[in-house]
This record gives sequence, C-alpha cells and structure tokens, in this order.
Amino acid sequence: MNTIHDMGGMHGFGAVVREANESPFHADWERRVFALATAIPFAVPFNDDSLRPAIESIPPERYLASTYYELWLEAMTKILVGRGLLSRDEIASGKARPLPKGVEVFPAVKAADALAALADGFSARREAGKPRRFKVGDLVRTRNDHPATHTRLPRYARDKIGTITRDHGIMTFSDANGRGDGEQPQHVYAVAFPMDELWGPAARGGDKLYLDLWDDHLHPA
Amino acid sequence: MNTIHDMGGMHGFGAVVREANESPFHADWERRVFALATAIPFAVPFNDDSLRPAIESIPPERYLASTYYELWLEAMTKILVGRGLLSRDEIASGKARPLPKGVEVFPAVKAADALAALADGFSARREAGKPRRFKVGDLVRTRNDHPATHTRLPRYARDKIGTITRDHGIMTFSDANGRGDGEQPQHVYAVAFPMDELWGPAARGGDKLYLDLWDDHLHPA
Amino acid sequence: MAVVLRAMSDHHDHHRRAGRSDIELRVRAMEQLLVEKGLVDPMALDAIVDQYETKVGPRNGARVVARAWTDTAYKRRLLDDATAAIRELCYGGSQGEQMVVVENTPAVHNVVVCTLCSCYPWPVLGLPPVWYKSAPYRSRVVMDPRGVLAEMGLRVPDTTELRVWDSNAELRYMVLPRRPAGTEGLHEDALAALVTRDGMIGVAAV
Amino acid sequence: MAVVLRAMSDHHDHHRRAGRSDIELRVRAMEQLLVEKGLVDPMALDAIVDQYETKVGPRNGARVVARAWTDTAYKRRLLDDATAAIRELCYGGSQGEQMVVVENTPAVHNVVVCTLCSCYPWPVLGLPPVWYKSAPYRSRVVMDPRGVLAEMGLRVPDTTELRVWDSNAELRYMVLPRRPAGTEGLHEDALAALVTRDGMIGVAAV
Repeated sequence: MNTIHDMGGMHGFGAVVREANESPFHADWERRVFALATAIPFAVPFNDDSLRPAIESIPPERYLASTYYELWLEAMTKILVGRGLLSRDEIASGKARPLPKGVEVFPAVKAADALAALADGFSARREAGKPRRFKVGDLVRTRNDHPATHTRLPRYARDKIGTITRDHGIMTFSDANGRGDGEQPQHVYAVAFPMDELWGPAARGGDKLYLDLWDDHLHPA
Repeated sequence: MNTIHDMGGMHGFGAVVREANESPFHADWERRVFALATAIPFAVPFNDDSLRPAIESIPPERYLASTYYELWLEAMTKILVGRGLLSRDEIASGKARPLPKGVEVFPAVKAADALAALADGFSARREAGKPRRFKVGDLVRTRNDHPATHTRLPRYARDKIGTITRDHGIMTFSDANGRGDGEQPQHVYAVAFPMDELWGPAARGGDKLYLDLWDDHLHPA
Repeated sequence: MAVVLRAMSDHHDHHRRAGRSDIELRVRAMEQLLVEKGLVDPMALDAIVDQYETKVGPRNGARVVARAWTDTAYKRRLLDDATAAIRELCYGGSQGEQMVVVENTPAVHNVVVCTLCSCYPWPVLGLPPVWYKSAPYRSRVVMDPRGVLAEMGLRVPDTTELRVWDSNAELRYMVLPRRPAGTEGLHEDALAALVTRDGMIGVAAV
Repeated sequence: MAVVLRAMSDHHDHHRRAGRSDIELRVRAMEQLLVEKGLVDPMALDAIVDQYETKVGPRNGARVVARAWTDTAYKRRLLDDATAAIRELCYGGSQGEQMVVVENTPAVHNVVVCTLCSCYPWPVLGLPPVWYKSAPYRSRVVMDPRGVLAEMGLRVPDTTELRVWDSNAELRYMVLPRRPAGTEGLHEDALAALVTRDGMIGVAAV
C-alpha cells in the first residue's frame, strides 16, 4: 500500500526531536492500549500481518495527526469491529452485548501465560517453504509493484539493484499473509543497496542501505 | 522536494467526490485570496516558481488538513514576510507599518491593467536557451534526483524510460528558478511512458502516461 | 463547501467549521494591510474576481470544441497549435500561455491531471473544481486511470488506449471530446451547449 | 507528551490537548467492554504494562554490549547468531525472535530505522522512543543519514562507510557500539552503565 506510512525518502517533516530521559509511556491510556494490543491476539488471533495493514489503511491526514498509540487503538478497534466482536454501538454506549455465535475466540489470556508467551515470542520462521532462488553475492533487482495491499518492500527501494548479503532462512511472507493469501513461507535475504542506486548521483555510493526482502520481492538482476 | 504535494501514485485518499454545479469559489475569503495572489505579483514580483515552493514547504500534516486557498494564503503570507514586506506583528495587530526602504516594489496594479495583463498571460517561453539534446522519437531515461528544492519531475517518474513525443520549444526551467538559480531556459519535451514502465507488470503497458519534462530532467536511455 | 467537507473525516469537519469565520476575518485584515501598504488596489481585486467568476469559464472551452467539431480546418489548426487556434476565438492569457489540445477518438481516450499542484487551462476552462485539486484525484488517476474513470462513471473500452497527461510544466491541456452521435444537424451554438467541463478534462464523455 | 507536542504545529497542538482527557475515557471504556466480553483480563494487562515499563528495556541491551566488549568468543557468537547469543543472557521473545547485531568499527557505522512502521528489538531495547517512530526520523534517515546523524550530534567521518538498516521484515537489529577509549580497566557492569539506548540504535556514539 503506497500510503503515508511508506515515508522513507520524503522531505518536509522537520527535525528529529528527542525527549530527554523518555519513558516508554506518556499517559495511562497509552499503557492500556499497548497492553490491549498485546493481550487481545491471545483471544482473537491476529498478528502484525493484520495489525499493520489496519494501521496503514488509516487515511493519510489522520495518520499524520495521530500519535502512535492512537493509531494502534484505531487499528485494533477496526479489527475487532471487522470480526464482529465489537460494534460502534457498544463503543458509543459503553454497554457490552454477548459475543456473536460462530466467531472463534479463545479465553482471555492470564498474566503468567501472557508473560511466558511474550518471553518465547511469535516466530515467523518456518521449517519449509519455497525453494531459494538466490544466494549471497547475487545481484538482484527489486520488483516494481504497487499493490493496494500490505507490502514490506518500500516505494523508495522498488525497481532498484542490490546485492544479497545474507540469507536469513525461511519465514512467513507478510505481503501474502497481510492480504489474506496465507503464509507462503520463503527465504528472506538481507539486500544491500548503494545509496546512489536509490537516491541518484547526489548520494554517496560508498554508503549502503540494507533491507530484508523476501524471495518474491526480487528478480535476478 | 519529495513532500506530500508529490502524491501521484499514493493510495489511501479515498474516492474522488464531485460537487454538482460547482462554482469557482465557496466562500468570500476564497475570492479575496485568489485575487490577492493574482494582484500582489504586479507590485511584488514573484511567479509560480516561487509560489509553488512556498506551498510545497508547508508541512505534510498541515498541507493535507488545509483547503486549496488556505495553502495559497499561507504561501503568499510566507513570501511577503520573507521579503520583509509584511510582519507577523502587523498580521496580529492589523496595524500597517510603512514599507521598508530598499525593497523594490511597484505600485498596486489597477483593474484595467490587471485584466489586460491576465489576458496576455505570463509566458515562460524564451527565444534562446541551452541547445536541445533530444528529438522526437528518442528514448530517454529520467534522472534519479531527490532535491530538497522545487522540482517538476515527480517521484513516480524518476529513473524511468520514456519516448520523446513532442518538442515544446524553449522555456524557463522551474527547478532552477524555484531554487533561485535563474531561468536557465531550455527545451521542454512531452515524454510518453508506458504504464507498466511506471507501475510494473500489473499495469497495462498499452496505456501511456505523458509528462512534460525539461532537457535537464533527462538522460539518453 | 459541500464537496470539501464530504471528503474529510468527521474529526476534521468539526475542526474546520469552527475555523471558517476566523479565516474570513484574517483574509479581510490581510487585504486591508496590503491596501494600506499600497501593494494592492481593492478595485483591481474586485475586477479579478469578477473576471474569473463570471467571464472566464468552461463555456469558452465549449465554444472551441464546437468550432472544432464543425470546422475541419479549425480542428486541424487546434491540434497543431492550440494556443493560436484558441486565440482566434479571443481566449488566452494567464494559465493558458502554451496550450495543447488532445483529441479523443475510438482508439484513444485522454485525461488530464496535475499531480504536483493544480495546473489547469484557465482561459478555456476557468478555475479548476475542488475535486481536480484534491488528493484522491491527483494521487490515483496516474496509477489507476481506468479505475478512477469507472468510479466517475466513464468506462473506457479495453480496445481504447488511455493517455494520462500529468501537466506539471508550463503547458496546459484540454481534451477535445468525441462529438456525440445524432448531432449531425446541430449548429455550433447548440453543440457548444452539449459540451461539459468534465468532458474537456477527460473524466466524462460528452 | 513533550516530544510529540513539540514536533507538531500550534494548530494541531491545540486540537490534541483538547482531546486528551477524552481518549483516557475512551480507552477505559474500550477495556471495560473487552473485559465484559471475556477477551482480556485486567490483571494480564497490568502484568504486560509492568513487564515493558520496568523489566524489559535498554539495560538488557547494555549488558549484551558489555559482555561482547569483554568476551571475544561471546562477541563472535553475537555477530554470528545474535538470537542465540542474546538468549545466553536470558533475553528474547516478542519482537526479538530473529535478532541481528551489527558492529560499529572505525571503518563502518551502522544505524537502524523502520521506515514503514516502528520495528524495534524489544527484548534488548524495550519499547521504542517517540522520535524513532516519528515521521522526521523514518522519512529522512534512509535518504540523508549523515545529515540526520549530524543534527543529532554524531558526525560520521567521510572515511567511514555508513550502513542504514531499514528493518521492515521479521529481523530486528541492534548496533554493537565501539567501546570507548580509556575503559580498558572497567568491569562488565561498569561498562554496561556506559552504554546508551541511542548508541545501540546507532544515532550516538558511546
């Protein structure tokens, strides 16, 4: 999706402003949104391949006007409403109705189970997948695709030539999973691009940008 | 400048909504902003090569939250303030101070002179300029430049191959003029790009996108 | 305001409505300051508004189109040097100094946009409508022209080549629409009455 | 809130401040609804907050760095298989399932970003700061890394190769900073105290 979240290479956003001794949260509601987004997927299975498209489909004007956890809140709400587990009526009235029949949900996760699961993680690694097409040292050209669905290949790096520098092994393919086409596990590679390949002759060719890309993002160069 | 004004090829802005029997202005202040932007340059010389960079440097969040004539108002104010002809104090207080000495301004344009000048137009065409490097039928590759200043080569059409279909003759070069480097007159060409060159294999290669580009935007392909 | 507000989220609707009377005051104050400084003359401002609100508009373009439909030699001149041919009908000037007219045929459909800004041929079409300047149109029509046109009610046949003109330089584009069937007997004025602004941008048939 | 608000225009500052108490209420109501529906347990929410507010943070990454500075074999394992080497210190899990550590040297400086989102190695660095998730950092550091780093106070010598890691996939990156001069006598704990979060993102030296 070529929307505003894909902002690498844009001008106009001003200086990076750091806060001294910043804490993880800036308000209590941020704590709760973070925790909700972490706990809900135990009961209502979804992962980043769903949360990220939900964030990315927030219109650009509102995306830019929102703080980070406001985006999470909106995306989470959209997912729950989309699955019929929450309605705008309930949100407006504050009155919960029973869950609809036929939507599979699991019990609310308990504290100990949540912490144990977070400590294990939710690995995208898979044992098997598409055969690898590339090896370290290969020159590749990234695809020139502009899907209206989720993709991990940013606009600035499309149709560009880079070098495979590492094979990270087989992982689920977020582009496919994010559009509901299943995990399609395949190799993920670190690809190095000289800066002048991406940004033209004004950039320093000796500097590099590294992106992790899936096999399906690449053509032989 | 790769900022939000360069929105060709972005997703997420929703449907095109037309208003039935739309009139040119939707409020009286829009009439006045339009007229001011048209009249002021007779007294304080500037053209679109200044107005457009001033609009483009409005931060993305505000750009998207503004209506069209709000952008004009902000850009016009910025130009006048930048030339010392108006101050934020005056705007706040509504009290005009005398114009500073040493800034060249012309008298306010009269109605008849304004209408006559508008009917003539403000041509960017020049008699002479850089020698032409391309002719109709030539394949060209657009430059992969990402200047932080004004450019008429949109992001989506950089580093792409097209065909010269028409030579429009010599005109002032907005990229140079917009960054204060003078008119640098040169040939402007219509360049045709197959849609799949721009947007990849999902696009229809039989359809074309035409862009008018200056000689300096192009390399031989 | 309808079209602008409809395109916005509720969130921002609210924000904007609150700001409307404020901006009237601000612009009035700005004009007053510039008048006092001798940089603008209010009568010139009135004349400029009147010119583009009542005199320069798509009726001009419609007359050019009707002439081209009824006069083959004129049409040839229009497609060859649009600026000069449009001048023959006494239209021209600001934002139309270098005009190009592109012809729709059964084989080719043309549509015009300005992705970076809002470039538009004022002398023949007047000031652009809000949707033409809006993010949805500017962002989408260059990447998915057939989809956008279909949404706007115009299905372009697969056998027709689509040409999108992104007019970011100093050239301004007008589309010469196809003359509707069944209009053989009509005179120029009657034909001009059929021609719409959207037809001359290329987002509608005539 | 300071950093967010400072990065915004006055216009939106105003808008946001007005909305703050509203969002506290909305989120509380949302949590209550989800509790009543049996989808979340408030005690689990408390535990998750506590975990990332008080236990998981850049002190973890600092211990990894200090170990690598003092134990050559560990450093080799860390650069070879960061996930496993970090597990040796009992860190790992969500948003750190596949870790990569990249080493700063006189010849190479590394800096990490996620342009599309906010990917960040939680087990070693905790939750990302606002600036890391902000438009200015995400938009600029991939195109003008030396300019952004200079603004942030880090001048990278011309003779050093700069590597920007845009971590959009399932890998999470941490920078192994250069050990400061004059720390030869220090023990692991004292070294860990010198290591900053910004140093492990690559936007500062240690």
